[in-house]
Amino acid sequence: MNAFGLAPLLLIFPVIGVLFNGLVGRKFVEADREIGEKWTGWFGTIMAFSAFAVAVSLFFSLQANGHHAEVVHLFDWINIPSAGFHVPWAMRIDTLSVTMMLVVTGVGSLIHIYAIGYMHGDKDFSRFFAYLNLFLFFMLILVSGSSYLMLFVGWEGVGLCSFLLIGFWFSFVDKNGVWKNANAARKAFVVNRIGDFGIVLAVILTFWAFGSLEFDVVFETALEMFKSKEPLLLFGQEVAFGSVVTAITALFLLGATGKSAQIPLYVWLPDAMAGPTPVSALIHAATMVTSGIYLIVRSNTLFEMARLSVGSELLFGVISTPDLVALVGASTALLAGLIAFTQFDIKGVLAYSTVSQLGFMIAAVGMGAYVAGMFHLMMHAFFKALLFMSAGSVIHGMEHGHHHLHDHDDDDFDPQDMRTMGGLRNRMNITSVVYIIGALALAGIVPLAGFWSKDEILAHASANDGGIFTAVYVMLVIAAISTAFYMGRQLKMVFFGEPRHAAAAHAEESSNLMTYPLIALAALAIVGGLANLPHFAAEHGAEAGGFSYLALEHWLEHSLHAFELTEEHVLHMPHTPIQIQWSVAIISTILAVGSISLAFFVIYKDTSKANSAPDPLQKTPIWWTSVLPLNTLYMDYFIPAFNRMAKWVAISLDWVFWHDFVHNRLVRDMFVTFAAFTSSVLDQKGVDGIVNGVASTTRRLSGFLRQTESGYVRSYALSIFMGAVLLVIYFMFATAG
Amino acid sequence: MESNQFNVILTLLVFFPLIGALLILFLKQMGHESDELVKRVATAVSAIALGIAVIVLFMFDKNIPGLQLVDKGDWIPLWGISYYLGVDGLSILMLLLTGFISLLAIISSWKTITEQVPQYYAFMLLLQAGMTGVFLAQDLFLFYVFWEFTLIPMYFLIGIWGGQQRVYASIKFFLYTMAGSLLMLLGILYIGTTADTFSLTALIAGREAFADVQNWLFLGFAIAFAIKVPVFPFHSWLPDAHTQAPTAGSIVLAGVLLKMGTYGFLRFNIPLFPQAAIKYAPMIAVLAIIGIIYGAIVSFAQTDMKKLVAYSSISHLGFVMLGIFSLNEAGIEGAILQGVNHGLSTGALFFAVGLIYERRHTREMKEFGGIWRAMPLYSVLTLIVVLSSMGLPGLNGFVGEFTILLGSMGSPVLGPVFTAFATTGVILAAVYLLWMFQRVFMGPLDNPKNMILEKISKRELFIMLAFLIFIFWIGIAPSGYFGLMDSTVASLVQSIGLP
Amino acid sequence: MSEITINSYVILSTILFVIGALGVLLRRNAIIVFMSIEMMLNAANLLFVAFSRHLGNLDGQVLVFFVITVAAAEVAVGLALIVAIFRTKKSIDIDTLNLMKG
Amino acid sequence: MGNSFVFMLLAVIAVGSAIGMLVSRDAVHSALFLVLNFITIAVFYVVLNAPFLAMVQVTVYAGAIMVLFMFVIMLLGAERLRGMWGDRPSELVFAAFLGFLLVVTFLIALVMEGKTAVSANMIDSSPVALGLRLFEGYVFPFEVVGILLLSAMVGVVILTISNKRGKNV
Repeated sequence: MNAFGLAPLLLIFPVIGVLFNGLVGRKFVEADREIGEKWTGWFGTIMAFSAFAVAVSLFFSLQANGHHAEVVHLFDWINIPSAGFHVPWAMRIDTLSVTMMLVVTGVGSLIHIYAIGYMHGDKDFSRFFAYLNLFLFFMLILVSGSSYLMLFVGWEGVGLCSFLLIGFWFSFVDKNGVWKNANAARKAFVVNRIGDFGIVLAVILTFWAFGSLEFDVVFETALEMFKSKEPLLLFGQEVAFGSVVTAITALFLLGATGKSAQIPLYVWLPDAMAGPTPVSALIHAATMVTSGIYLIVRSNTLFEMARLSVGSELLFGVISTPDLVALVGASTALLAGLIAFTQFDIKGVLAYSTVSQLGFMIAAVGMGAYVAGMFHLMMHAFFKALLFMSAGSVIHGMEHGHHHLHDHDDDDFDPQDMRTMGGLRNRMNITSVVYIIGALALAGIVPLAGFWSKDEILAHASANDGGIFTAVYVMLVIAAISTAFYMGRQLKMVFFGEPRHAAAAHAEESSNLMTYPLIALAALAIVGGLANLPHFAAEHGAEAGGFSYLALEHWLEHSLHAFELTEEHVLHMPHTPIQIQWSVAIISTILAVGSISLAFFVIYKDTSKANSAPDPLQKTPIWWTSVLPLNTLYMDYFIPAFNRMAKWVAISLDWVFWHDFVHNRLVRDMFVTFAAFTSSVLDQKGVDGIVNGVASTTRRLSGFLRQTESGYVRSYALSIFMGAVLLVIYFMFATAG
Repeated sequence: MESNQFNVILTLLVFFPLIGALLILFLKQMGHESDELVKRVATAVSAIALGIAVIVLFMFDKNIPGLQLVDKGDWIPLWGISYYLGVDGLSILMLLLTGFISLLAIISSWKTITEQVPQYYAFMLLLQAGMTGVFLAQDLFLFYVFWEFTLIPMYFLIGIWGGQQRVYASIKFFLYTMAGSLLMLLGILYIGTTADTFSLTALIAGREAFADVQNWLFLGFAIAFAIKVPVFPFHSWLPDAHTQAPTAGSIVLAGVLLKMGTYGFLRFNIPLFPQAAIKYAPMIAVLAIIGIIYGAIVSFAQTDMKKLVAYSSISHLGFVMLGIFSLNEAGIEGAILQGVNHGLSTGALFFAVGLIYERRHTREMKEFGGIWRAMPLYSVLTLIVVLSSMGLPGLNGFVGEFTILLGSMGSPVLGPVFTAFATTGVILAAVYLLWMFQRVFMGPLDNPKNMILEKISKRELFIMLAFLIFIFWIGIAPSGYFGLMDSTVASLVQSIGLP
Repeated sequence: MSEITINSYVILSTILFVIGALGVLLRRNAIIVFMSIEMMLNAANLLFVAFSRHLGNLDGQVLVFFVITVAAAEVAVGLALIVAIFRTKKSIDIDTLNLMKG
Repeated sequence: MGNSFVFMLLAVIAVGSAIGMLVSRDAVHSALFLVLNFITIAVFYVVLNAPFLAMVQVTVYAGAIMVLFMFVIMLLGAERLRGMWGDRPSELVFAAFLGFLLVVTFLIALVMEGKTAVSANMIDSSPVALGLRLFEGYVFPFEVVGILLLSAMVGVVILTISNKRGKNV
């Protein structure tokens, strides 16, 4: 069966959802809240599921098609014949994009269901679902676009949706009078735009270097140029091919650091948690933030070519871009993992954890372990979405508990603060179970999903010698330990021990609409690892006992051209071990279990303390990571400096100097002075000697002339007559003489 | 001399609004004091003029690079001045934009203008006629006449129906632009007397005749156009004119009048003085980039919404200038389209600001906040316009900006460094536009005056939707627009003679 | 007395013309101003006819014919104007018509 | 070009009646002086071999136009508007001076010309000849004048038509 013709439906379903919820949804909800919420919520959800169904059908079509990529042309977009620039709207259906589609629509659908329960009672219920569907639409454009420009459309579109969804509760003002949600939304957009700066330049450079933006053409042209080893004629001068590829990939990296929240642009993601929790789960954990990884995986050919650049073609002459990618990823993983220690906000921990895990993925793709990166991306989508939504469920429970209290004497109550929680496993059974599953998966405990994917990345780092691999390996291991530690800390603080606040004692389990998706995701988090199990035995049989090992690896190979090149021995990629590295696996498991235990039984042993008690770690250097990072630098120094600069330019330079002084004072006054001088010389009998400029001169002149304007017709006639007589006299004697 | 040709459609296009203006004044003279009738007549006349422009579009053959539908006859044969109208790929979009923006501007003033109504609409129609003439004139002298003619109605529109400091703003606008165009007049007279003709096609064919002084001539024309655009540092009249003009005046000013400057560069500077254009291109591109960044930074620090939008024009037109002086197909086509985009986006932004100004009689951003709660539909529409102005892919602004950036990087006279600096404008656009959007539309609805705002009316909705249709259309399927200008631009670029 | 030449007619018509002009310039009664204008026209007509005779050419007479026609039209309109002015101003003193006063 | 005695006689009457018109305090008197003046000029036309024009002069000017004048004077009661001379003596002096200057200029010009012009022979100036001349060379102006008359007629009607409220003189 070939269902590629259905591909446009993938985009059409979400659009229908947007239109329905955006145009008429509000009326439904306003007419009858209960029924209206059902209609709008389920309509959006069904559209998401329909898109998922299309993605599944595309999956099977690809299977049937022998995994050959298919490009579905929709219609022309930008077409400038004389410049040779042609970009259509077209969808590229290959194994990579279908993988992303399945993750996006699958996890997205579950989150839609969850959101029906979570957003219950919100006055902008339908608007929320319109945004969610809009997000799906743009995310699907991002992953299915057949060219870099279409990818960029999705890239910016999801940024927009992120802005809208973070700012969903834009009216919210915190107790300091700060517009927290609105500010976070704007911050996210602007920081992402810094990344987009890189993407735009990279895309344009790609066009001029390779003459097209279609993935197929770009990679093929690049390959030919790479093989010919001749310099490129670009912008009127010869440029080494390696330099061009290095520049393009470096700019792509800048874009990826923005969208995937890496150093130095990760600062927006923690703030983004101000948005509703389903948004945090969908956009800021499972899908949108992984688009940076998708971009790099998609451009794997270019990155691998850049890895082979030598000498001056390297970035700053020192390091190749994939190596830089790996280092950025690893250091982000480490730094964010440490910052997560210091968070008290239940979503704050998860936010930094997300940054850290994205670092893992970026490090993986930087090392050339593209499949491992994608594998971790999928697994992370499962368990992080699970964790966020469970956290949302906890927050809901805490709010319920708070409402049950009759004395609202503590207005400062924050339902997200872990210090007010404790012992919730007794009040919220399902949530606590799925949360623990998710946390263990994240921590990398056998045999949950996170173990397999993280282990593959670590194995890759350890199996290749030299260069940056050792450094990356060390950093990632420490990051993995810290992951286990902060998740242990969180579990202990939230679910175990005694309630530290009356609200926690009265917390309630959430509705089925919220818990069922959690259970589904928990199941995925348990068995997800099967998607890419490594070989346990030494022999390399692809099939063993009817179960295919390394399924994802074989599946994605068809889209990763760098692998094809490896086979032709053009490129020399670092190899990924396809059988389990027992040493790495055992060490990381021991460390993970150990650090969870450390958090659980040693450092946070005594959790019955009052919620104002300081954290035991507060005196250790680890704590300082929270004040060190870039956010402070940006927020306290860079942005105020920019504001001051802008004010100075606008007020002093442009208005006071250029507008008022130069134009209104200098130019005008010089003219007036000139005119005044002229008039005082011409007008010796001037009343005051110096007269104020041409205006008053004109006025006096006109005052004089005005006296001749008696308004009497006869006076005018007299003037005319005088003129006539004079003319006659002139002609008489001029002609006669 | 070329032979005379008669094709009355373009003449009709120019003079139809003029007849409409006379009709309105005649109605007033006849004592029909009813403003309703005047509004209807003005709207109908403008709509018919737009209809004629659309007919021109259908008669237009996009495969012909040269002038089409030419209407040509002697005017002052003694000095080689002719009445010479024609349309080609450079002007066809501008014609449609003029008709479209003028019509919407007229509709947008139905409720806002209550005093001296007949004169107001007469001036609007005169302005439309003048602008159409500017885009059609193919004779330097005729062009100059139309060029100056547009100043007069705009002067009165600002000076009579403007804000508090309207007299100051209108005089500044008038003198500033007038001073610039005097240099152009000198250039025109020099060229015309040297070559004994003012016909543009003849002059381009014989441009070698004044090749030795073309640097001076280029500067004379360039300053006139640069003031109109405005290119940094000639922008000082713009914030005054925009903040003081009535809403419809701002829409037309930003939508069409500024495009006359960029159009002038394309129509005259580049084909007449190609060597000078190549020589000065990097300098102008630097000014354009300064304009992009400077305009954005200054916008960011504004507290008055309309002033913010006005300064953003400087930034956006910087992109247009950059595209023009890329001197290649992508850059110039992007610049023309971006001109249209700026007309639509900024026109719509001015309309949106005017809409809320009508309700609150203030434009200070600190007076607002949480408008989304009070006027949800209006806010969503404005958001789309803001996004289009920011260059969100899928909307019109992106197509233009991207094409310009593409052109500037591949340009034989510019290069990647220019592109890199210009692209920072994309970041800054997000900074200042989102700042405005956040201050006005997001946040809590805590000012009691904002809680009782009247919802958007059907007429206002119509205008916004009219803008949005094109914002989406150009964003999603701009090929047709590029197709209209492609052959003309290709031949223009070829005539520059760069490798 | 010698034969009268064209010169005499020139002088005569000039005198008539000047008298008419003085009437226009000095009288305030709008009707008399109009009569003076007619006088000036007649002076011109006289000269036309005189030259027509002098040059042996009928064109001068044709022109007089036109002048008379135009004068008739002018008088009709002018008098109508006077009537209209009188209605509003209750006067035909042209010095009361000084709205143009600067 | 006529007998000098006849010329002098007619010239005196013409100038005298003109001055009479100028100085009369009563508009009716002025009008009558003007009629006299017109008739004198009609006689001049006869002398100058333009009998048809003389007839036109009498019927149109002395007849139609002057009747119109009288009619308006009677209608407005303007004959009572006496003493309407300008109240600015300087203007009077200046205008008189200018008039004098004009006359003197012509005199000087004629004197400087010096030659005594010889007149051409009499030509046929019958209405037939005049009409032929008119329609040979002046068809277009003739049409224009026709339109002018028509529009003057319309204009007069518009100007004098009483407005809706029936405000009448």
